[in-house]
Amino acid sequence: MDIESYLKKDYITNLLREDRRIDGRKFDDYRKIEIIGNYIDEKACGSSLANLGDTKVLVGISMDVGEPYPDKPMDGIMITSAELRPLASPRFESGPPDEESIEIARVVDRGIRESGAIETEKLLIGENKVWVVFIDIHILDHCGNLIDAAGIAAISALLNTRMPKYEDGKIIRGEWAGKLPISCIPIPCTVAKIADKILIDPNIDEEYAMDTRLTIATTDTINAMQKGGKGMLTEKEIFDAVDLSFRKGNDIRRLIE
Amino acid sequence: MDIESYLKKDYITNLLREDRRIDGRKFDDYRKIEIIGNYIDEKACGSSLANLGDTKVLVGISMDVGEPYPDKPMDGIMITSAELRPLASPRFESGPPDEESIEIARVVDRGIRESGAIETEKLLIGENKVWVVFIDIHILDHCGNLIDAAGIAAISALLNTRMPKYEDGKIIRGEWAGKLPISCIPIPCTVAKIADKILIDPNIDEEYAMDTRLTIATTDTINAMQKGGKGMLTEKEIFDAVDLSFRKGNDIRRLIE
Amino acid sequence: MDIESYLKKDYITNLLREDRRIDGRKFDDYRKIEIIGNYIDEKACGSSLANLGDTKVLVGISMDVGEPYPDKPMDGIMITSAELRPLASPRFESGPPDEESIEIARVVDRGIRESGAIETEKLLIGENKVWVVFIDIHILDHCGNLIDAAGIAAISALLNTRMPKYEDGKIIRGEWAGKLPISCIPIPCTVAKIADKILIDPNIDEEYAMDTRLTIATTDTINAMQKGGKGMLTEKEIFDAVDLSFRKGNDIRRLIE
Amino acid sequence: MNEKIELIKDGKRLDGRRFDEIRDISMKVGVLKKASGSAYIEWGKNKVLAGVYGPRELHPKFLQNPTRALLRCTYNLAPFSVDDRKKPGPDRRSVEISKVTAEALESVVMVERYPNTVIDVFMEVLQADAGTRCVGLTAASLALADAGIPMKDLVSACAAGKVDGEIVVDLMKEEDNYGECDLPLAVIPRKNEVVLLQMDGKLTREEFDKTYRLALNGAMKVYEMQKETLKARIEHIMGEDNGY
Amino acid sequence: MNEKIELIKDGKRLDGRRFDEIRDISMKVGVLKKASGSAYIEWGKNKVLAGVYGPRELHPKFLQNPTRALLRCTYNLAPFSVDDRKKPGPDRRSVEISKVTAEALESVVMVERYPNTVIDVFMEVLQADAGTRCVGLTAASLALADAGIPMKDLVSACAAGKVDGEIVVDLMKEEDNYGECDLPLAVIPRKNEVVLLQMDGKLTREEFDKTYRLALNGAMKVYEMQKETLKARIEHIMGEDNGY
Amino acid sequence: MNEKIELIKDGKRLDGRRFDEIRDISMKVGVLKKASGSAYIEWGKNKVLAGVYGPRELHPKFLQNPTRALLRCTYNLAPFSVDDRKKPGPDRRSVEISKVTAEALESVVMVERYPNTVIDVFMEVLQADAGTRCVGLTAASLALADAGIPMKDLVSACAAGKVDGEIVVDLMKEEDNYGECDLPLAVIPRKNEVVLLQMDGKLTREEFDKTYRLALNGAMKVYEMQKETLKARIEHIMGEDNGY
Repeated sequence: MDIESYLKKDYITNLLREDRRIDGRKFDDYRKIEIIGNYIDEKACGSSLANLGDTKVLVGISMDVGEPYPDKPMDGIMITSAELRPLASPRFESGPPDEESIEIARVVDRGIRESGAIETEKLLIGENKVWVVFIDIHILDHCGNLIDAAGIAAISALLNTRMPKYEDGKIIRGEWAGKLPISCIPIPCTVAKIADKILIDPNIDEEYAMDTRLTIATTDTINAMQKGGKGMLTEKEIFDAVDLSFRKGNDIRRLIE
Repeated sequence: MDIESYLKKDYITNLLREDRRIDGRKFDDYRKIEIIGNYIDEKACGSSLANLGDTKVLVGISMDVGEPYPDKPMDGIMITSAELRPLASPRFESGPPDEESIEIARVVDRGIRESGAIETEKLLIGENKVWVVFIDIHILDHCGNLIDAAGIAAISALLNTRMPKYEDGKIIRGEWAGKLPISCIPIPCTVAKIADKILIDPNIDEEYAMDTRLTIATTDTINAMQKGGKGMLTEKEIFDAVDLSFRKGNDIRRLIE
Repeated sequence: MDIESYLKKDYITNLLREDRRIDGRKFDDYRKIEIIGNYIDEKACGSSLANLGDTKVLVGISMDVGEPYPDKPMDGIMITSAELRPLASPRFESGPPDEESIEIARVVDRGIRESGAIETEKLLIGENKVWVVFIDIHILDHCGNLIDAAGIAAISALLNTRMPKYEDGKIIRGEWAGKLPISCIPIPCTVAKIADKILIDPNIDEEYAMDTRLTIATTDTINAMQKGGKGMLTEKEIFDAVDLSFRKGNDIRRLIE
Repeated sequence: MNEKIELIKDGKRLDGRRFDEIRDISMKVGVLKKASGSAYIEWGKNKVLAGVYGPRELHPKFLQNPTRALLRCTYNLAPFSVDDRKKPGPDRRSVEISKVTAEALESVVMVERYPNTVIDVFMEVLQADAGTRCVGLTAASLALADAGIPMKDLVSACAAGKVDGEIVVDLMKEEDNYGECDLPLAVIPRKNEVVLLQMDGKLTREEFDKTYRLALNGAMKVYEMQKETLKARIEHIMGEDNGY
Repeated sequence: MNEKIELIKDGKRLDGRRFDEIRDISMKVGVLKKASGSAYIEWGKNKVLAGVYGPRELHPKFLQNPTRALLRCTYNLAPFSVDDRKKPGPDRRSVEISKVTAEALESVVMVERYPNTVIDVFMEVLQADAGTRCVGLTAASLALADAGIPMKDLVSACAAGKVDGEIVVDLMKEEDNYGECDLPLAVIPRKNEVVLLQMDGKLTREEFDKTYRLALNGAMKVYEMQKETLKARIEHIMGEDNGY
Repeated sequence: MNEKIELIKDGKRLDGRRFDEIRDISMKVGVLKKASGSAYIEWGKNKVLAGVYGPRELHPKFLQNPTRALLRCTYNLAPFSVDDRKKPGPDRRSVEISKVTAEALESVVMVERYPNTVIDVFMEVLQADAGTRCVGLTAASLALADAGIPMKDLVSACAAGKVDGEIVVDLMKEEDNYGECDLPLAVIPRKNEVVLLQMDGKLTREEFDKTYRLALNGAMKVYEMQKETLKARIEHIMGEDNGY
């Protein structure tokens, strides 16, 4: 971390001691959320671009036919990947997924998978043949809180996903047969801890300054949690974060529906 | 680039201003071309060693049975790879193909593929089973103009390629059943631009000095073009190069036949 | 090599000139050999932990069903891999197998394979279906002579390997159907050459000091040999090593049975 | 070429275009916050985003050139940008396009002004429908301008090719798949010099002449749009300044 | 969840445990010769070995931090540690566990005392039966203590979850596979602060409360065993010293 | 060993050789322009090219040894050198052969004369028919001599083995595939010391003795040819000089 970052961290911390955030938001405010569905209208089965303030994450859904996992022979498969594209941040480099992109993909995946959002039991095609749903998270501009932006874009994209037509053992590209069955809308909500304050949707400056973060993905239950970063959390902070994530999850869900 | 290279570049450029090349050739002269067919006589299905002056490129052809591409279910497959073996130049290193070897392989591939030189429609074996033709370009001594040497070696090797015998769903190694069907002889021809002069078959010193190059692969038509290197080309230079490549292509084709 | 290593090397060499080893052993003594069979009792099909002094190597056997090699369609397959886990030595790093681990795996593999210890002809399941035996060598503490420790752990593990139950085209994990058929017990024995002395089972300090080594795996015949390291061996040294390896092989075989 | 598709009907192309008509194009610059410069182009069904970082220090040090900046390009197809999902990571086609794109841009960027540094240009194809290397290069040149990196001129690109025996400009996907030839071209418009030229297919000497000219015309139209886009951007920024 | 398995029967779990009962655990430290510190834990059917190297110089140099040591964790599943052989090399799950483990340990290790260095922590899962990240982290914290690296406290870990509708502590394999939720937790026991928390499954707000508390209790029991283990080790070493 | 092949018939081998007869060998040096030294050997159906670069500076720097040169060998099978195409890139067999080859050459090359440098030896197997590691090592030692790198002696190699119960020298492909044992050997001929020794198969103590001696004899014949080749090369160069 360079000098500028240190000074900014100091500045952010001092402001927070006076209960103020660097961009003027309240502790439980998200930045402006903008969702553009069907962004990749011609080629992808589903897609959505989510802007969280200046953070830009594009999720595209591809569908293919494959073999089911041996322990779930009647269920479709979902595979979530994330790429921190190098134009999104001066820190990112081309190359295979690093631990940061793996964490984003896995936390988003758990929220969707554990809530049962994709009705995988409806994705059986025939013996040993099921639909495979690829959720590809493409980070385009990294201005903080990638997990929430990715999670919001992912479930939005799934909601507009069309099933490709399948005939005589082949996918007919460009023709469609109904929508991907989705049962619920899991929303990840990330709180950051900075200077013993708990605040929501950290922007990139706040991320540099934060001690730790906790992401909680909810539907009507909790479906996934992930603490990230080096710091510690007290019990009270965790329980407060859980309450906050249920509340904000509801707000965002209304935006998407 | 070290001092020696700079001086040599200067020397080459000055000579060219007097319309002279460093090795005394005319602008439209190739170095001595020597082609040794069936170099890997016992193991490869086809092979050829091409010497372009001191440049040495060996191409071997292997054949295997595989699945056709879904969009061309009745056609055989060709796959071209190039390896800049590290003994060929102090600059080369062991490792996966870099952009230089990928470019060589792809330009040679396009010349052969687009001219329809390999009659892939005759390589169907049975349902979902076709011959796969591997063209492996092995660069052994890099003294300039690798693309032309590789392209000449590749088509020469294809011309002497034998089809392995195929019985009861298996390849019988060491036994043969006729020749690989080849319909025409595409020849790549590379011109270099140095000090606003257009010359053919640059040697390695001329490659260091050159601004840019243009490769054109021809049969009775143009089948592939590739500009390489940082410089610019005028319209006139491009059209002159096209004429030159048709003319030299014919000369070399006669050598091979 | 740092100063400490140089001094130790000197010390070891000088001792050997007086016919003494750094840890007081005779030239033809192994360190204490301890073998704990079935170490991974619940998950692996077979396993064994071998301690050679402070050297610790764990071998686990996994079995799966696969296709036979085309040239041996009726025989099961064995695949040997070695990982120098980074906790075993400050020199090891995470990553794909390097030449050191590849050599260990291949020498151990040759001793087992060439002696016919695994009766692969009894591992046919059905048409184009055979058992695949994975021998995974896990180096946990590197205090010298990894090849012998790995070879001893490997054959010990094979001796306690159970065959998984196989029904209706599927492996039933956790249920067993008899033992893996083993016909003989190949033992690798490594001699080191230091200061023109030939000694057995070099510890890690002796390995730093040694000129070269020779590993010989025996049953009632020689099944594998491997010279390693930069130095030279005379004919006499080689023949002495062969005799030694037969003798020590018998001693260790008795320990295992 | 197994299934025959009629690509030209009554003198018109599949999407109703004339032979010398390029697809609809819209361009934007300054679309990303983090990148030093950025551009976004929709060109037919293609959607391409370009971002630039640098000049910035180059690591490892032995790659540094004391006489000039390294210009590094990365062309990437998003997994969902094509009908059949593309596995992430560079393939041989992407590596080749990245190479010829970098070589094309080197002709205009004043790399000698920034010794020892690297200028990174990233092209993200979000939706692909033939001609993406031309779209990517056009966007990259806008993003470099947006980043304020000194250039002698813009680079403008367009393809032409042969379809059902006719020479046409700016091939769309079906024309590229089932056509007889594709020739992408990029020029420095003010000097009319060529910085990128590739071709595959079958063209006689005469057809090549015609194809080349159609591609050049297309690139010139693209150049006009690029200038418009940058002009609008500058006016927008100036407008913002006046607001202070 | 395709085959139904009855995980709770007559108020007991498959292996006879009560809902709040952790599996049998045995711990040892100083088990490796080469490593600076090491620990071995058998926890139910899990067998995990941890080894520590460092603080040692960090290469390449540009990774060095002049204000602190880098703490690097590597979690690895042996190929034979699971029913179906695991291909060697890190997968995405291992990378994630390595990351959250390193973050958990950074809270207690006094990294600022060793600028420019790296402390490497390796966790080798030799046999896996659910909960391995908790076992690995617990062993890693013992190995760090064994290496004499200054720490504010140990880190102690345990999971809890939901199985057949009941909240239970320390899930074994079958409970993990067929249960409804798993929540691994790691704490700094003396300050009662959380350094690792993950969860997947379905829990209501009230169930979360209960699950959290069961995991915390488990971790506290683990902490007592860790202290016992280190105490025994010190007494053993002291005993050896007296022997001189 | 599934299909039985009769490898010895009427006391002769498949290709008519006696048990102690090596295959036809031809050697050339100075065959490449760019390499510092090079050699090409045809040995039976084997065709192997070797090239040497160096001593040259070694990067990255931390690999440099201030007391000696690093000798690095790379053995590579061309894709078309074997019946079934070999995928490009090193496999485990190539890595092992590269290792034992480097160790064999280190015994003769005076590496201590070139501290901090690397000497790179590349062996390209263009056609393979058993015994390629012996051919490669023999060629590598010629290429080093051709490069003018000081050596104590050449390295000469040959294999022997057991085929249909008979001990024979220099196995060809069929003998290697269907035989009972293969033992490659490399020596420093003048000192009669062994620098490479590998073996796999089944040999009694007495058979080993006989196999070893046959391989040694083969290597000595190879040594004579190596000396001839270098002598001819020197005369050729001297002759050229006289031409001035």
